[in-house]
Amino acid sequence: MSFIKKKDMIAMLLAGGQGSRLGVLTKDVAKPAVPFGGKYRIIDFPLSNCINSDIDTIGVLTQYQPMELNAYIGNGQPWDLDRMYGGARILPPYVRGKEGEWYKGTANAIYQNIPFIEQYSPNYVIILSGDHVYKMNYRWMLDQHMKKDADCTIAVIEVPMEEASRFGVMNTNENLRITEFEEKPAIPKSNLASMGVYIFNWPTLKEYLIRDEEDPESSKDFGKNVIPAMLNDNKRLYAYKYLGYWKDVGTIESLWEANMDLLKEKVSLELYDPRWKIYARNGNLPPQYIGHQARMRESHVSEGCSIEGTVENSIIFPNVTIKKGAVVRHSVVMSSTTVEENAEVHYAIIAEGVTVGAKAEIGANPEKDVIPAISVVADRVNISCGTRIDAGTVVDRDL
Amino acid sequence: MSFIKKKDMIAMLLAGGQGSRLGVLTKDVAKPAVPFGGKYRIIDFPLSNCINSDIDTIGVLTQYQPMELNAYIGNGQPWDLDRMYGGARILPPYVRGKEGEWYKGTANAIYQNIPFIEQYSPNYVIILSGDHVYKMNYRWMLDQHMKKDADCTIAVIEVPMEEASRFGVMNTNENLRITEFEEKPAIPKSNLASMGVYIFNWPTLKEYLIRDEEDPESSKDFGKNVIPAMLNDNKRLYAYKYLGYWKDVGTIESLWEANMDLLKEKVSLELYDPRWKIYARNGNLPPQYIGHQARMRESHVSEGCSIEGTVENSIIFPNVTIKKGAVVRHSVVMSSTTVEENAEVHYAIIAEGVTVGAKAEIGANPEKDVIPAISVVADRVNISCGTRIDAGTVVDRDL
Amino acid sequence: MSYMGLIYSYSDKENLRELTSARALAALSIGGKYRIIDFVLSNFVNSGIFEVSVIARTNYHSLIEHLGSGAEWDMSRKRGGLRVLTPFANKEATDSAHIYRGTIDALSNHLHSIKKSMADFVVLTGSRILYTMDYRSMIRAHQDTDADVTVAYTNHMNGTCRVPQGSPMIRMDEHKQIREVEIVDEEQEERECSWCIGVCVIRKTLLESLIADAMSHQRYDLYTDILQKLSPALKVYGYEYSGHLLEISTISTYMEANKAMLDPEFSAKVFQKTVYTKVKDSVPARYGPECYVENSMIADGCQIMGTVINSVVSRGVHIDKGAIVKDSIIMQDTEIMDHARVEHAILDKDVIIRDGREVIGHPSYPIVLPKMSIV
Amino acid sequence: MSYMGLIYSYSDKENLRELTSARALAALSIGGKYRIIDFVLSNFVNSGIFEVSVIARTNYHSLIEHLGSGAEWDMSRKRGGLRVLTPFANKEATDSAHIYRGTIDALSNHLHSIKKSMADFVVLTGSRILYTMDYRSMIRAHQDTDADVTVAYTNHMNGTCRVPQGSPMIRMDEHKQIREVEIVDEEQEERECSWCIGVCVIRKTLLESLIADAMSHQRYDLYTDILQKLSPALKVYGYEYSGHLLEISTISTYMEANKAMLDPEFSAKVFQKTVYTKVKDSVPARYGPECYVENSMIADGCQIMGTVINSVVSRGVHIDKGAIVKDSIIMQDTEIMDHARVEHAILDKDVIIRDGREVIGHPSYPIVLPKMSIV
Repeated sequence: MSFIKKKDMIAMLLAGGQGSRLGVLTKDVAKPAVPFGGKYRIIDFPLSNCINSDIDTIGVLTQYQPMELNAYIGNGQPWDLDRMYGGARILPPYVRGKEGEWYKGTANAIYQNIPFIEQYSPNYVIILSGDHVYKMNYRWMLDQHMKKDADCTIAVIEVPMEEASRFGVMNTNENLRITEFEEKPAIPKSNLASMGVYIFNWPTLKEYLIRDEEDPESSKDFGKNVIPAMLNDNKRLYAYKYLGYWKDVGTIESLWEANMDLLKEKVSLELYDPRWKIYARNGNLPPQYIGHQARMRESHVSEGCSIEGTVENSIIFPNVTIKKGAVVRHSVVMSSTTVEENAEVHYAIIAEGVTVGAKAEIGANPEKDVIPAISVVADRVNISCGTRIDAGTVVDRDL
Repeated sequence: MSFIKKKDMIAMLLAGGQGSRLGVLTKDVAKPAVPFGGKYRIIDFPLSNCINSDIDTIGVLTQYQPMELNAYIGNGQPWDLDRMYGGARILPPYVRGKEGEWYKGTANAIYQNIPFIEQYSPNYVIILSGDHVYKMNYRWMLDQHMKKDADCTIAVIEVPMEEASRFGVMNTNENLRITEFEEKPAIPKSNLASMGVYIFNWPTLKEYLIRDEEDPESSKDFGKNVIPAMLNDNKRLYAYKYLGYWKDVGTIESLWEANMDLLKEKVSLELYDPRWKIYARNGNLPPQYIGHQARMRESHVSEGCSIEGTVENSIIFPNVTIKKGAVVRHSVVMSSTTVEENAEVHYAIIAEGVTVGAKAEIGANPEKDVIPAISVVADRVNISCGTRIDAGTVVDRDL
Repeated sequence: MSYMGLIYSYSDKENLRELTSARALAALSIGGKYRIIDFVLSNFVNSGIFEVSVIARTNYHSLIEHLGSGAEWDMSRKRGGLRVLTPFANKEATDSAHIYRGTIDALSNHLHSIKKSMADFVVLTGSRILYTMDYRSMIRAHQDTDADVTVAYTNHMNGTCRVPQGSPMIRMDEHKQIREVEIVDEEQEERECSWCIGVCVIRKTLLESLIADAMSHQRYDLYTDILQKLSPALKVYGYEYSGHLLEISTISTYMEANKAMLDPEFSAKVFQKTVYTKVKDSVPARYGPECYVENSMIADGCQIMGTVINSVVSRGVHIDKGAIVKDSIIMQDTEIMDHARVEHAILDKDVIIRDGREVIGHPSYPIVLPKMSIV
Repeated sequence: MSYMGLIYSYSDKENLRELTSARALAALSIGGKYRIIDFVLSNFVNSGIFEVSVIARTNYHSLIEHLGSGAEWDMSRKRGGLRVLTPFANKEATDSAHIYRGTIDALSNHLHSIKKSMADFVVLTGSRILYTMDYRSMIRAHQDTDADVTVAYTNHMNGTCRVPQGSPMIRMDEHKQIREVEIVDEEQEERECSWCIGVCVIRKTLLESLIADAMSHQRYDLYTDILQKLSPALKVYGYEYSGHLLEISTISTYMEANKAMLDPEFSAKVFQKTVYTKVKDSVPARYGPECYVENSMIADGCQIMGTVINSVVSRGVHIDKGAIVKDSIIMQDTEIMDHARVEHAILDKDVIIRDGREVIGHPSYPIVLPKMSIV
């Protein structure tokens, strides 16, 4: 007797990324668990996209530092993914036979979880990564996939031609059929960059995964091995053009920028959409309190904050305290951080649980429209009173 | 900001057992997933004991064939363990640092999950195994633990002196304080056998786990290493005498026996107790249908069954079909099996999804009170029409 | 496209005596372990529709109790999910049966809640006639014909030509557009007749405006006031349902419906798709050394020590030694003690029949013992 | 030992005008993102009690809507969990406020449900007076004194000697056994007075027999009919609560309670333990380029473009450019358009104040605008 039901399409979310270019921000957490946008984490985006696209079964493949993600995703309830059948399921690698095997690459990660996928006998599997901030209706992509009778559909986004060489680039014919896939080509022939979102017909994918696994030469990667092998066999691969906001928040600069994007008058990533909510686990905090001498300007502030100072052009996460005379400008301040009296924070990302001591100064406060290098203060660091931290400095221990 | 709440006591359930003495019954599933008692699996007992003892946070440590257990436990809802905070959480081993590590022993399994436990900062941790069938209020054990101001309390059961050498044996003083622990002693000094249920003060356990992990000589096992080390340090270890029904269903014979125990007039393991329900995942099947020529005798039959033949002294799992003229006696028939017309099954365990062809005969039908060797038919095996299978045979492929 | 379900948990056309005097029709036990609403709700679950509102009228306690958080139907959700809509207390109703003046009036009472939903289409269903349908096919037909309203109809009742009382009979043109609606209050035999099984699909925005419009014109009933009167103005199409049906409006049809499930062939149709219900975590049924069971449905948690013939026995029922139960429906947790005898009877929940007592009805008039009766 | 909670979601002693005409007191918005019942329910959650029944009287729609499956309070459970007990429709009540003749009568209406619980002790609480209490300590005191009933009392209201109207005043002996209960219908200032905050603990079996007994003697109220009259016969003990209190029975105390939360020190007490509420998944509050905010509580999902001073602003409120909100409570999803002005007012849900309009009350008599008003 099986306790599992058939699903039309299930998602496999590759959430194992170390996100090493984010430095101290991913010292203790995987990249998908990095906070973003005042109350979210990066993984909230693909998870919310799934549930909003009516995909209710998601295998979350973890590897690096899974405990934080595990606790964050929990029973999946915040994303409405606490389902009797399906829901969000954490899938770390496990022992098969006598010896254990770790995920060797993206394709191997899915290969190792074939039994998980088979339980739901899906027609389609969508492969997602937990590294990007975007809102996307995967159903529309599936619609095209079905219409084109494709074996695999790859979501692509147009990037400036000069940047295309940083991506996996699709060369397509006029029907969007992919004729060639080049991983980071020196001279790109197209500006359609892969978003790392793939829909496969499951039986086809399974066959290729098994074949790829048997190939000792393969690096077990979708982009490097599976996709080229399918192209080689003349399978029907199509590109799906995505037109919305999409950002790889893989560096300190891009993470800061993506946060600042939310503050623009004409917001490129609208989080306030009742038909496409981005869900996040909630901290059960009271509303924010804005005190007698606070000065608020073009900022987003979350629950549980207590603001007595000045906040301008900043994203303030929950439970942050900004005391009298303190100034926070053009910055991202993560949960439970305290900025003491008369301290100043400019153009910085301050991680969780930091204390910025009284009169300390972080980052530069340059002329308008000149963006200095972004300063970073790591989790739970204490900056003592009066300390000065230059623009672009990364602080990973108490100062 | 943490999304986890403090818990007084959490449980760690060692569900990694291969149960190799159960042979073909554990070919594809871990021992805790073995079906028992008409609608349960072995793991339902410790899980239900936990929730009935008001322990709502359970780390389930899997290793061998976790997918079936994973699907079975799912979101924990059937055991009321779908909690916002805590609940049942599957914990396979995971990558830390550069290289992965598998669980090396029971103590190492808990050691690897120290961060999981620490999230809840519990005062007490109860270690359970997924191998036994019993009903026990762990709160009563905790009460004694607290009263005795113990560092560790070990649940024990009195076994016949001649059998004691098969167990870990506790030698205690008159106050139940453990003076000596002997793993399978040749000449036991006491008949108090360890049930493999331990309550530890978490800070103490953590300290010993870390110390044990550092010892290259250690086999990282509770019985062999951690408990002796604590005794050696003169820590306060107490035995807790459990008086109820407890059975290690680790062999074909004991599994069959434990099932038959349920059929006795004076049931030793009462499953029908509204204050201490044993929960199980439910298959959403209609009530059983008993046909025009059925003959029912001293049996337990589950939902979705269709019985047209004779069922005597047997445990019939859900969705079993027993056709006209077929006879099932002194047997355990697991889910979705079909016994065709005029087939006979005596003293057997028939696993899931088996077809016993018409007029086939399995096992012997001896004089009353003589129990022959138990026959076993493995999962999804087809026994063709008229085949005869002797008592005690294990069938693991189509015949 | 997203869909929501609306279930009427009551019917004006039922007379089930004591069985529905203290509970909604939808909360009535059927088939040994189910409540009527389980079949309707499971249709939604199996059609992938997880936003369902249940319209309650009176005595909705057992309904609310049964549905709980909706988790058993996987409808304990943030988006959509299951909700029970109870009538507003300020409805000026004199007696409880007239809280709503008709099916549309009931909707107008909950218009606010309907409006809040993000669904595009609504599937409306009653709970007096049970069927197994994938609403997605019906919605597809609705979209293909570009209909305003699509109404499910059938041409026969499990092969017979019985038309249950009060079921609207329809006449359609060759494109299945409905041209006429006729409502006959009495049950009848009618050859070559299409009649509605109480299911319809409509775009939510249209439903909302129909409700507003109907209320201002004092049209309170969907079939008589809207479909019948407005079918010339609206594009109303029929959608054929040709599967099995269970109709429950009288004690005898209720008895029939339960007994129908004893036929393995019919039962296979009823349970071809999973039917979800509240899980009770009871133990497997236990059969004693001297029991005799023939052609009966026995639910989990029962203890059968006596004789059961041609009966449907719900969860947790005890039938003690020497007791005989024939041609009866025994609801949850009832106990029939030693040597008692029950024939042609419907025993509600928690009834006790003491040692040796007899409760014997007639096939044409089964005895009904209300909840917690002690004989 | 296991415990259950019973919450009265209404109060006979409140007059909150339009605010509670269409919703239960317990469903009233408070503190920007909460409903009154959140504070009471969170007491249970934080005391590890996950079996709670909420006694509803009338207008329980918004209450049921808010509570949903109980999942937000981690009370969506098979064992215990959260349930709303609605009055049986066959109660012979002429007007809705008299559906129950008293607190005990309300319990007797739900005796069946209370009996079904496996809990040993019951914690009863109202929702007119809010407090933060770990019920486990009170239960421990109850067991230590071997009391029949234990009643929580206080000697002061946040340091003042105000006794809210209708709060029973008690006199105890040196062992804290209650010797006398006095009920004064009007609010008063009373030095050295102990008065009940509406919480009591009682063994469930005793409660059940008290209910049965009280009904046959036509005693309908817990404090006046049972504790007052029976305190000689029963062992009734007091349990001191000395923490903060919020009392909500009039518009002005409601205003006060909200404003009290603007004091960071008081607010720290109110939120010392987690208060759970329904999660709305709104975005962080957004502050515009020309806003001015002073001494105010702002909830998630708000857009503040104008000025907010000394006010409590609930989730999803828009305060547009040039608008001014002072000394007011603004409930969920209300919009104050450009250059509008709101002072000393309570704006219920979904209110719209159009461009430039003014709604100005007086500190002694704040204006109340009901749900969905448009000015």
